[in-house]
Amino acid sequence: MTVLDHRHHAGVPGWLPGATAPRTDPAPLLPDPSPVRAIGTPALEKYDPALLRELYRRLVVGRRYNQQATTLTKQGRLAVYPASTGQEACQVAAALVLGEHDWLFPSYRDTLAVVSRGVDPLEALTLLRGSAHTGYDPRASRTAPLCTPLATQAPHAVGLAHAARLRGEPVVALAMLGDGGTSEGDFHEALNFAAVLDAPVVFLVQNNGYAISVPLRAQSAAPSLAHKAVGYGMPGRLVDGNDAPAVHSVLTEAVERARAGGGPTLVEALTYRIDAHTNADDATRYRTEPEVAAWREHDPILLMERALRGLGVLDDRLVREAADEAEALAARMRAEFHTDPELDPMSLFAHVYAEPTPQLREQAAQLAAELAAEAEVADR
Amino acid sequence: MTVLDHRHHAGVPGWLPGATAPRTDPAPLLPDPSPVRAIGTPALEKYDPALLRELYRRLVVGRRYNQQATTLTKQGRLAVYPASTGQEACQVAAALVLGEHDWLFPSYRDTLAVVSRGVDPLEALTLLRGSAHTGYDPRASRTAPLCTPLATQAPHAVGLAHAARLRGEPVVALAMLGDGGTSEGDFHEALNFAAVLDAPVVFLVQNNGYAISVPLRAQSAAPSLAHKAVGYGMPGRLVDGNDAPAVHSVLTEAVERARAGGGPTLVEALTYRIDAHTNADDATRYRTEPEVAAWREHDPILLMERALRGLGVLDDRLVREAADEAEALAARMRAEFHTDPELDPMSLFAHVYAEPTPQLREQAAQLAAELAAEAEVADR
Amino acid sequence: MSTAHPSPTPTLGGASARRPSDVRTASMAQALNSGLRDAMREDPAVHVLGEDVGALGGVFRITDGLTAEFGPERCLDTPLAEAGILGTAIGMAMYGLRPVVEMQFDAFAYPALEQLFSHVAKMRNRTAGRLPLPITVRIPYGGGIGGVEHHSDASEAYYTSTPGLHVVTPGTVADAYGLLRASIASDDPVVFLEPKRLYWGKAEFDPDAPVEPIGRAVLRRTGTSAVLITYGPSLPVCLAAAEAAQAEGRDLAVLDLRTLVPFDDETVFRVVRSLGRAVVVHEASGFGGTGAEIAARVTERCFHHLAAPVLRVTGFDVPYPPPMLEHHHLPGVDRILDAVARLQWEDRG
Amino acid sequence: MSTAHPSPTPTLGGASARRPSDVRTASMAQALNSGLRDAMREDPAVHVLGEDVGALGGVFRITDGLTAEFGPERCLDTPLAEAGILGTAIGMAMYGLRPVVEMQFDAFAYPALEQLFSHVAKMRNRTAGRLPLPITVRIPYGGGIGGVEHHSDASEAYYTSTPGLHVVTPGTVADAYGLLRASIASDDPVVFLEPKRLYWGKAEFDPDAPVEPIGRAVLRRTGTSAVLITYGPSLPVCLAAAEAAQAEGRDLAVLDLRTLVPFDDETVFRVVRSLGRAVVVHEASGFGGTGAEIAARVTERCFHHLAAPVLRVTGFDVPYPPPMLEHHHLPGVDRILDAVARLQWEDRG
Ligand SMILES: Cc1ncc(C[n+]2csc(CCOP(=O)(O)OP(=O)(O)O)c2C)c(N)n1
Ligand SMILES: Cc1ncc(C[n+]2csc(CCOP(=O)(O)OP(=O)(O)O)c2C)c(N)n1
Ligand SMILES: [Mg+2]
Ligand SMILES: [Mg+2]
Repeated sequence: MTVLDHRHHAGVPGWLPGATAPRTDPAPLLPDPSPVRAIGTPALEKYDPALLRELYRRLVVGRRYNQQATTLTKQGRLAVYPASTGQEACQVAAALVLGEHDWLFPSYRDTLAVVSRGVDPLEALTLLRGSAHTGYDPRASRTAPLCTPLATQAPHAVGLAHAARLRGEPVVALAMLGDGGTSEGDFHEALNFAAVLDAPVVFLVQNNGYAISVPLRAQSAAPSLAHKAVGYGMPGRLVDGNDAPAVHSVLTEAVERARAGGGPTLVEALTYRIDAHTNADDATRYRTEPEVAAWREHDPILLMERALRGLGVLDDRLVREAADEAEALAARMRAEFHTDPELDPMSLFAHVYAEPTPQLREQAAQLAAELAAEAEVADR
Repeated sequence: MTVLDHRHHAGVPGWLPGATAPRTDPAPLLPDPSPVRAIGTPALEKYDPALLRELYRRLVVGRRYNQQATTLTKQGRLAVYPASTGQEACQVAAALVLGEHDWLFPSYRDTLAVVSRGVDPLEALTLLRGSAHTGYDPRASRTAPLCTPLATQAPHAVGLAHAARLRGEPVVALAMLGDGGTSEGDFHEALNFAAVLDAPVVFLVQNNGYAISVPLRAQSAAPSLAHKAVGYGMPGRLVDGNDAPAVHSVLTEAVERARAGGGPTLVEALTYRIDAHTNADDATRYRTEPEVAAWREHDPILLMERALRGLGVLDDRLVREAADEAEALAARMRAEFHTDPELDPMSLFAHVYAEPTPQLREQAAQLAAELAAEAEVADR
Repeated sequence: MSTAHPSPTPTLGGASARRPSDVRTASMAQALNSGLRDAMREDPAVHVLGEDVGALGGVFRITDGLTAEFGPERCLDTPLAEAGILGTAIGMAMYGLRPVVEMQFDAFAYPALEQLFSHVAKMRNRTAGRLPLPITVRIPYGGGIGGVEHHSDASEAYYTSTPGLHVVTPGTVADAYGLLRASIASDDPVVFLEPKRLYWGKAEFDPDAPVEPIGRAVLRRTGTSAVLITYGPSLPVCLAAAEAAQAEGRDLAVLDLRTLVPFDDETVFRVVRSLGRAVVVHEASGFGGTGAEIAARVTERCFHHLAAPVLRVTGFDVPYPPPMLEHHHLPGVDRILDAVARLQWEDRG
Repeated sequence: MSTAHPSPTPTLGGASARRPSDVRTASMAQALNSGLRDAMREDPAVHVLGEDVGALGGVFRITDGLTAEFGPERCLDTPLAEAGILGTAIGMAMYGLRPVVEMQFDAFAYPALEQLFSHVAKMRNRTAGRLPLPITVRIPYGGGIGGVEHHSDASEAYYTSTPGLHVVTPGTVADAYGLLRASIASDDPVVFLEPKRLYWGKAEFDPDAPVEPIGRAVLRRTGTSAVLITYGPSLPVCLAAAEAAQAEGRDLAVLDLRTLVPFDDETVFRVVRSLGRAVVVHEASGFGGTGAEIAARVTERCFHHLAAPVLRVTGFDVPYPPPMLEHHHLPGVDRILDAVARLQWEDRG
């Protein structure tokens, strides 16, 4: 009788077309136990205090990084900056859960995750500075270029994870997306491919409530974005995205499952973008001050500091050390971004193809001649 | 506290970021009662016998239509025919549940649904004959053109239903798709738009187990395709697609919910494509004879005849009448497709734009001159 | 970033520009906003949909105030999915509405290309005229605004090479309004390409002044030695180049195509034949760009009037560079004048 | 449907064709299948993925037997989602594999255009060469096979106007094999356009015979009066036209471009300059088609060698017609000869 069954998973009640006694009542079909869960704060006392302190330190440094980059934008040192202020728990947890050989697939908003992974801030920010599309070496850092077309990085993460698995290498790929990005077709296709291929990939949706100005209720009618996992046959997890240990633990679980051959997971982290979409955005057009204020109360650093002090694993010295490190980073950023970069106009032609085409060689010669003529004029 | 909540639906357990006592245990999130149900055969004795007979009659005529179109293809009278043999219950139920002002959005495989809706077979088949892209008037018949790019008709159905709702007209749109089509990004985007807009649209996925050669297990890892409804916040229904009254009742429920303002539904009908993908396909490359044989046993007409005779609402006379009507249709098709259509080459230019561009006028003149020259040669 | 517009000069062949009665100053962005508003006021079938077009008024504020005036149903913030947006608009048009879709940036229209190529461009033809799709797809396009990757593509070639679409692109404030109104009123689908870098340039603007219809090119500057053929974002650059050439003693005409499809063969050929020398200017990459079509058809039809080959000045055949390098990519006055200098003047004696 | 191929003639400028040692007869479909198999045998990094490429061997049987020989992991039946397929291939290439993607038909590649334009074409450039994407995207394209709507688009203009992609299209059985091998071996992404209507035409075929590399045009027929410049599906039509012209006393050369990007300026300009007359032939719509680029650049660089404008013979500017009308749309021998007759022979005296 199984030849009549186009379904292939456990979890669906024993109902088949052509079953001798067809059910006459609607039968609920959702699997039990539910693959979609909300994850609360883990039992922190079981956590390695060093790890908790590391999370805290990264949060503090991350916040300062966001603030400094925002300031640099106001000073015209960056072309644009989509800050992750308020979302630092997701950013640093994403960086922290990945091993050296794992890959991160960040979006334009995730430079902090990239920096927290170890990429130099100057290199991580060339896209947003306007000096180069990608300043870091993706292979060396195992960090894909910051991705701007929404959700298009998700299938890349799947393909990379799939390739690694085919090669027998225990690599996990983590793709970062926003709530808005879940509406794109590429999100759907990536999750489906991941589930069908059993690819070791984790999708982290930072649900910050808005896609630029569009609130989640105009984006999705689902009970949660984590529920989208059901349609692909993968586990879904909903977590407080401002609770750093919670995000860390749910991502760790997902990364470990992926690495162990358990396939992909969709994680929704509820968080909030404290700043506007970018410096170019006017958030007062679409959200209220009380809403922002409520989320400021639920700040990831505040929560973390309170929790760790409560546990007794954080003291004033550690707080000061983190603050100092943050200031050092900010000072370095100010210094490094102070001068304009030296850019080679001829780099326009350097990497379009492995070898420039005859046409590009001609065009490069044209630009070189123009530059020489300009230099001559300038010299006179 | 609700400002901290980016979720907006009932059904999720009372868990919020920043809730004073965060849950430490994974909490199952799936709503209960489940929005995804399997629908069995309805209690036929409560059904209007006339409706049951009508379904039966259409099934019989529909099967003959499929057979005749397949034969015409073998004779070179159609360019290609993707038969719905074995899927007639879905085809005729889809046609029957729609009111005069409702719209049908069929795929290339759904010519039977189009014909069952009342479109002339000759007009419904021009695409597959190769004589015209669309032979019927979509507005007059409220039937969109047969759609070939997979799942692309789904957002059209949403837009039309949305427009009708904005105009206050009680129109429902029904989009027909295959199991393979559910993997496309457009499927995802359409379902999401439908749910967010609360559009009166029904998505009927005929899961016939294969997308050309690719079996469902390589297409989806979900427990069922109906489960995909969860991720959009709409009801999902799984039904035996060869059980005509069951398909009819689940579609009726969905159409009525949509018309009443209850929004979209995703229906998965489990069925089987008895013939190859099209006449050009060799199904022996990817499926076995026992599998086909098992589904032949579960034939929608067999099931229906057995059930209605059991109920006592079908007798030999009605069976013969249906068979006669089917033969009459087949005879008409043979006659009408016997001769080649007269086509006007100049029609190439007639409807590219409301008014031909200067360029098209020139090109039309060129073709006209070529045709005149050819005619002259032929005359000599 | 040049955003100044010269006041319109009389067209060569069309109606001469009427002196506006109720002149005010507006940016192209404001003119587009007025165009949408006026179209929505006049015709309840006009609906706007896209990402952030509601409360925010669009990232460029082109839809500013429309939701306030017409409600969220007439100006709809959609989920973030471009194929879904255009596909939904197709269904709305099938039901008799006249949707205006906003794509947020050039490169973010690409997810909708299948819907555009396989349905929007073909539906009228597919149904022998029974299902026309009066959809306007507004796409801010091109560079010169310091945008990071994916925000500066000059993507017109994808549209101009697709039969069934009209492709319109204004280069002046007045045309922004007039061509947008005409596009929305058109019963055919129009890809309406808005040159981002001209959004903020102001000019005198009278919404009641008539503009040349879709399908007509307009001579923005008369000249006697050669013609610069251009459109949209490159129009001000060409006018500046003509100004500079004047100083060097060369009198260049500037022809603004306004509409890439249908193409105004008549005006273009007349101007080229009368001058014998032409340079096509656009910022999109040259290879396979729309300029290739222009150069090819002009040469095909005006061959014996040409004193020199039709030259093209375009962006290089490279992915759009980062903002700090974009000025090397974009055709500027010097590059245009270099091309003009290569028009074999010596041959004329 | 013409599928016969003349045996190769020596190229004008490249290596002369080696006499094959182990000659057999194969269709283009078989040659492509051999090309994939040999590439997979030689390099374990080569992976094939697409719709129905597994047990079915692809709807055109180009991947026939690959899953049997290499297993489903090397030749993967994917879910039905073209953006997902190409996006997954990108990730695989980032990890060091060499994916070969099959799109089932021309129009069904459109859902993947965003991935193609915004990532495949740009990734190497974006990362200053650190993340090259050696992906081959095979797309059966063009008409003439009686296919219903969406199965016959000549879609090359979308690809040729996108910097960062190579665009290759074979017109002979030998090139199908050789160019496919070269495309898979290339460290750059290649859009490999397979002329469907040539799939079943057979010719002598020796996989070991060298073929001209990517980027070189080949003169398939020498001639003294004018050259037909063409590629892929239109090659046999042009050869037939040259044959017919011979009977009328005109000796036409036929130049097969083989590679649209990079374009072989050197060979094309040399041939055009030596003959002075050229007709570009392709079945895609003319307006904005790749032929516009060819005509424009040839004219720009060979202007004073031209006795007549470069003419184009192309499909009309209409959506692809239904099969029963397609022969009116596709350039045929007569239409090509008409264009040749318009090459202003009287001027030469
Ligand atoms: C395909 C595509 N469409 C549109 C955009 C323009 N855009 C950039 S960010 C953004 C909103 C994204 O929202 P979300 O996914 O929630 O991420 P967030 O910015 O909130 O982190 C939009 C519409 C884009 N980058 N890509
Ligand atoms: C976008 C797109 N990609 C590929 C195809 C080619 N194609 C036509 S039918 C088909 C299989 C569809 O399977 P399914 O959705 O299950 O429908 P069925 O044919 O089984 O009714 C494919 C791949 C297409 N029509 N459109
Ligand atoms: Mg967001
Ligand atoms: Mg199927």
